[in-house]
Amino acid sequence: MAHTSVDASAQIDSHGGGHGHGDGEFAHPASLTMLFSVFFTLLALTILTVWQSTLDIGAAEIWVTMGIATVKAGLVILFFMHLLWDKPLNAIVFLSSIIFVALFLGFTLMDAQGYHSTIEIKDTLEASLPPAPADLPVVPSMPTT
Amino acid sequence: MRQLFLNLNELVFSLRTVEIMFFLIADQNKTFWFPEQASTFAPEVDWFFLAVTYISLAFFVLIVGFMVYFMYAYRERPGYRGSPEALHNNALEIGWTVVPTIIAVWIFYRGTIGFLDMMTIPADTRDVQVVAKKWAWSFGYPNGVIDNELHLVVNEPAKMIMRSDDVLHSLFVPAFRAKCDVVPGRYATMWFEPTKTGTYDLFCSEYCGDQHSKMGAKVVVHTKEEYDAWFTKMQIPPSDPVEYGKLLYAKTMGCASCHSIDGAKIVGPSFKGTWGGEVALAVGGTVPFDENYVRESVLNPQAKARAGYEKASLMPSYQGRLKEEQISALIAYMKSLKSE
Amino acid sequence: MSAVISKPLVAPVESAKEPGNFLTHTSGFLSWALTLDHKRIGLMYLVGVMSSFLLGGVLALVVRAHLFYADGAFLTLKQYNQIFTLHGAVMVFLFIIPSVPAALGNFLLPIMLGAKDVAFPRLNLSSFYLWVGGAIFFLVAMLTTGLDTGWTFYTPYSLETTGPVVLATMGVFILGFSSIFTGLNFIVTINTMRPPGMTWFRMPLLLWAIYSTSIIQVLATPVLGITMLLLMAERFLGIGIFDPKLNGDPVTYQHFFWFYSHPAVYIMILPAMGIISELMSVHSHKGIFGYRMIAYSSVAIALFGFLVWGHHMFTSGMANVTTIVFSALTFTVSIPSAIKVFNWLFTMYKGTVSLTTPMLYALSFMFLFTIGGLTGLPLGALSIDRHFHDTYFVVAHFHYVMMGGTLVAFLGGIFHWWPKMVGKMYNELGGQISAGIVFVGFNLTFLPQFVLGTRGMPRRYATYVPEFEFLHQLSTYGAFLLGIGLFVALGVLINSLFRGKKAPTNPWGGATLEWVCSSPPPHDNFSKPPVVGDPYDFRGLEYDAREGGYVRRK
Amino acid sequence: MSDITIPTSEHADDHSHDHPAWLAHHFDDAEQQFDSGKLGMWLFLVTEVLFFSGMFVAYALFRSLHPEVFVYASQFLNAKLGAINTGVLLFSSLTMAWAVRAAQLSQQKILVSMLAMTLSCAAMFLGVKAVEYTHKWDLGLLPAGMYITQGVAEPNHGNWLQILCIPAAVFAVIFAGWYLFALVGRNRFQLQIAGPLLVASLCFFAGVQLGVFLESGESHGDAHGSGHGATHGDHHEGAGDHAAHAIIVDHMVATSIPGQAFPSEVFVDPKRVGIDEPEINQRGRAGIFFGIYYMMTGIHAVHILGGMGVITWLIVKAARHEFHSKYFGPVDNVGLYWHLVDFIWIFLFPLLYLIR
Repeated sequence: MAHTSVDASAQIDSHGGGHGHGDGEFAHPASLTMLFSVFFTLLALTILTVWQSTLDIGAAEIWVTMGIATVKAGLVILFFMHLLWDKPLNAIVFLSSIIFVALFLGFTLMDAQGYHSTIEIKDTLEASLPPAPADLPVVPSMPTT
Repeated sequence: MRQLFLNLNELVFSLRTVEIMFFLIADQNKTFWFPEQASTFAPEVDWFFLAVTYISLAFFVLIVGFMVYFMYAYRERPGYRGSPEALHNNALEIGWTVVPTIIAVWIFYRGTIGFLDMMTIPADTRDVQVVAKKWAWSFGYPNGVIDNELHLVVNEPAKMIMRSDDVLHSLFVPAFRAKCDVVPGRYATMWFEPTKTGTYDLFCSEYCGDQHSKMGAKVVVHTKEEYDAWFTKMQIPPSDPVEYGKLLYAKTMGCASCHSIDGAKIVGPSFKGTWGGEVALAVGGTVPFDENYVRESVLNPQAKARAGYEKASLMPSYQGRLKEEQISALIAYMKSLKSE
Repeated sequence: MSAVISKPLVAPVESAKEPGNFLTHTSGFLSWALTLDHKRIGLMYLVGVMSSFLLGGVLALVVRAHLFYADGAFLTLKQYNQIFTLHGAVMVFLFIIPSVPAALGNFLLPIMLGAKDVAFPRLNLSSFYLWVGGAIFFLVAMLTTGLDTGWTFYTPYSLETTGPVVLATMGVFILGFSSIFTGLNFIVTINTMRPPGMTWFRMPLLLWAIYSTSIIQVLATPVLGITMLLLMAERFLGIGIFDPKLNGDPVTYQHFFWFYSHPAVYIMILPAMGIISELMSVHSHKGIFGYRMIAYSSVAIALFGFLVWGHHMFTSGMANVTTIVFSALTFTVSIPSAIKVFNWLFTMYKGTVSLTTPMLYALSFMFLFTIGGLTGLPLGALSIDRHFHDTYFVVAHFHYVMMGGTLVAFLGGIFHWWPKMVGKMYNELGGQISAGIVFVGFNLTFLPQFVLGTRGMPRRYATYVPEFEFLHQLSTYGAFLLGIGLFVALGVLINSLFRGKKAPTNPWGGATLEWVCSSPPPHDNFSKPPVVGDPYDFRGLEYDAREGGYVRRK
Repeated sequence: MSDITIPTSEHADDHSHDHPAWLAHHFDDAEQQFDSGKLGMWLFLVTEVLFFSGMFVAYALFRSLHPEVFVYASQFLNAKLGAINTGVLLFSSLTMAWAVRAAQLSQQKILVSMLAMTLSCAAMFLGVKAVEYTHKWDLGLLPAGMYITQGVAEPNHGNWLQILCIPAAVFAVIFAGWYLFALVGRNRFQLQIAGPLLVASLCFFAGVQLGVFLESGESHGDAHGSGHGATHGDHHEGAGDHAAHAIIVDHMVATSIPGQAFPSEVFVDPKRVGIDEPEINQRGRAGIFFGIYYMMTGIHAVHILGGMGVITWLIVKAARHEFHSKYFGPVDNVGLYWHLVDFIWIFLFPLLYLIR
């Protein structure tokens, strides 16, 4: 394997982007032990979450399940995608996507909670036709003669 | 703080008289900017808009004034050299960040107060059930009275309970400064209190297809007595079937928004001169245009779509919405069109 | 296609002793069609977006001519709906979004940065072909069967109309990818391709603006992609998310759509603001006032722009709380814009203002954008918006921002960099006249529309009540005047290709790196690494009558 | 700068004579090229996350508006198949990460075999998915517009699975022929490509077998009945397992759907809904769940297919020994993409299959 020595370290350092290494070595092979331990942790977490779904833990379920999923996703991102050793910029870039998804989700859910009542007929009846629904006109119906 | 706002309000109010002096147009009821003020919302919206406009105008004059002055004072000319050092001035920069911020906060605050008034429906309102469909409005009143005009009583708050039969529509009455989208699948509610009798325009302001521009209606604001008279009249259908059919056609059921009586093709086929003849079907062949055909087409419009009107699905089924005697009245009305 | 790209080739080369420039570097159809040179791609984009603009503009004139009479002049209701849809869609997706970033940005970004090319030249070329493909898809779909949904594709109308919604949304989907790849390319280029000495705060403000724009393109456009895909699936399969007949919710569609399309407004205006920063500074021969404030406000606008999409939905039945929150956030985005305007204004202060064509466009921008921005205030105020929503007030407002802002800045930018792009000077007087006509025509077109709006004229109406006729007629006269102004501008530019004097290296006295390259620039921009200095340091730049342009003296 | 770049790229030609320089002319050095590529990839992943976000938002919105629908409909999903597929994808992520390591260390053989394993896992994932999809099509568990009311209307049985297997079979035959051809011709380069492709296309069938086995094995004793019950017209049996679920159904019957309070076709179009059964088990209710389910998993599957395409491209390049410790960017970037596909699935799996 012919390794080309790139005699441009001065150039590299002066790139504003924040290059860390001037020697041209930028490969960081991950150790197999690390890869396998992450993989088995992920498998264990998968089994855990499937087992946990058979339990009836009520409203907490969504949080527990999503918590496990987040841990798994974090492992993939940090180790398999070696973000842990990557440039901080890349981490910021990826994190920003999560923030914007949260924003999107947050606003739409906030709105959905608020307009729930305009969709559910029960609530609408209570809210907009208060006194006695029986007296009220049903629309559209025909003139009674 | 509150006091400051009030003072500002007064200031802007006095500006408003200046505005009227400047922009008075022939019609006494309308200002340069706005149509008549016919609801309780209107003074608030108009006043607030003019306030914002004059603040904006002040900024605008300032900016453009400086711009023109700089253009002149620092123009390139022989013997003149600018001094390129003036690149920064913290006080100035902070100033033009803070002042607009304060004004923006105030506009937000006032706008939200006004909005909450518009969204807070008073306890005892006169309810109108509004149905929007392509491309007509129908307004339902107590005792099953339906009309294609919105009838209201002056100085009584009215609540619209609105739904759409097909796509998005939006009920907009400029004179009331009120607007609300009608979303299919939901019940939308809005309210307003008319303050002036008269007839006003009602528009659909959410694009809804071909005849969007034609989807208007009239708002009639009555005195209490007039309203009662109108309401009593509406409860008794005409005894003459032709008259009743005409009422159903033109007003109650809104057939007129799709079917003309002068031969013009609006959305559906015209009623003119078809009675008793044969009509060609989309699938081929013809059927006689008689009682049975009309009845079937009203209840199940897709059953025998006419040639050239393959999209009969545009017409909703009137199954359950028209009674037998009403269908008969409509048929009688169609028959009468032939003899004319 | 050959007609399109052969235009820059007709520029004759003055003398053989000149070192080859990017236009003459290679020749032949394929040397353009398969070029990886960002400058050629930029020029091809320029021709493409200008053709789209011509189409969109003609449609606008058709709309205005029809609205001359209250009952409509010559179109049926359906035709009118199709034409305003086509006008909006062409202008938004084919013209404004790619105008500044893809056309001028492609040409200028690497040169202003001091790089040889963008980071991914092949991706850049594919962006261009995605744009062409998307445009063809879109236009064929709309011209053959007539789309009539409005450019917003609001459900459920877009689910039940017979128009070619699926084809058109497919076109938008493809155009979206073109936009994403351009943005991605620019971010990477700015992050990794800066030459020695080019620090973040030595970047010209146009690059800050394009960088902010690119952030929006990367973050927001994918949501448009999925929205269009879901809309297609809704039509094909009935997945039930947006279709009220299947218990779906049309307002959800609006959230999805505006999550992209509001930030897209900033995709349209931010690069224009960048151009104005350059123009105001260069033609005042004075450094930009408050460089960092402008740079930061670009990024702030890009980020705040994501928080305000709800103001397109104030009357569509959102929950009250959401509505109020969105209103508050809407006002936050007005502040950075205000800061920019003041900074541009004070850039002229104690400068040496030359009223050249680009400067006249920049000053028009200041005037028009200020109106556009200020009329946004009543629209953001909830109580007023109940009355103004979906009226001509909104139409006038966004035309002041999009057209008075972006288009005028884009024209100013074209006049500013035209000598650099094609190596020819244009007739200055002609350019100034065009700026004047555009300015007058524009105001005559859209000022009456504010009044129409406050008086309650709903938008997207093919016919209207007679009392609005007078104002509509004023607006129509203005539109035709505006059209004349734009044709004058086009004529001046085309004329320069044939009769223009050879452009000097630095005709305006700019201090950014593109003015160091010859006009037009050589194939690989810089034969030796450029010396990067302060992009707004005009000291020592003096006019040299022999050169016909500015030269830097020590 | 150009005087630095040009000699560098000429040097770079040392190990790939028949190929253009791996360092593009406008970059100064290998690291700048690598960093640019990587930042570009991360930005692309950002666009992917936001692309999927639309569907996650749709899921969250409809879950918050109609929680009962999601409770009802998710029981038709087989958690076992989902879990197996999760495992398969996780394993493929491991092999992909290993492939990146191999490229960085210039281990050509390991690189090709790891890429081959990743490709095979992807095919197996699709095999299981094919079983899952076709089973639902059989039952009429389709998006809202085509949803067939469970236990009432007769679903459309079809040989969907066989149809889906046809393309895979065609690929398998082609690759087998190619492999034999290369074997006879002793073309090591072609063998290195045809072999993995053949194995991968066969792995699709392994996935199908696995899926069929699990789908049939679950019918006895699995509380989350996958809808077998429903075909035989007694889906309430499955529902009865969960008291909460039954209550919700009753609640829905009692409150009815909006369209019925005001007799009109506004909310539910009779001609599209078919039988106007005031329950969750209908187009406008459960149908929405399946609409979201097919969009989420379908677009995810399209990403898997795209990933398989680029991994195949990597195998070809790896077989040519193009990657080494100075130039492994493509492997790394495809790896990032592949992990992102896994990342998305890690959230899809519990959201669709587990949470009730």
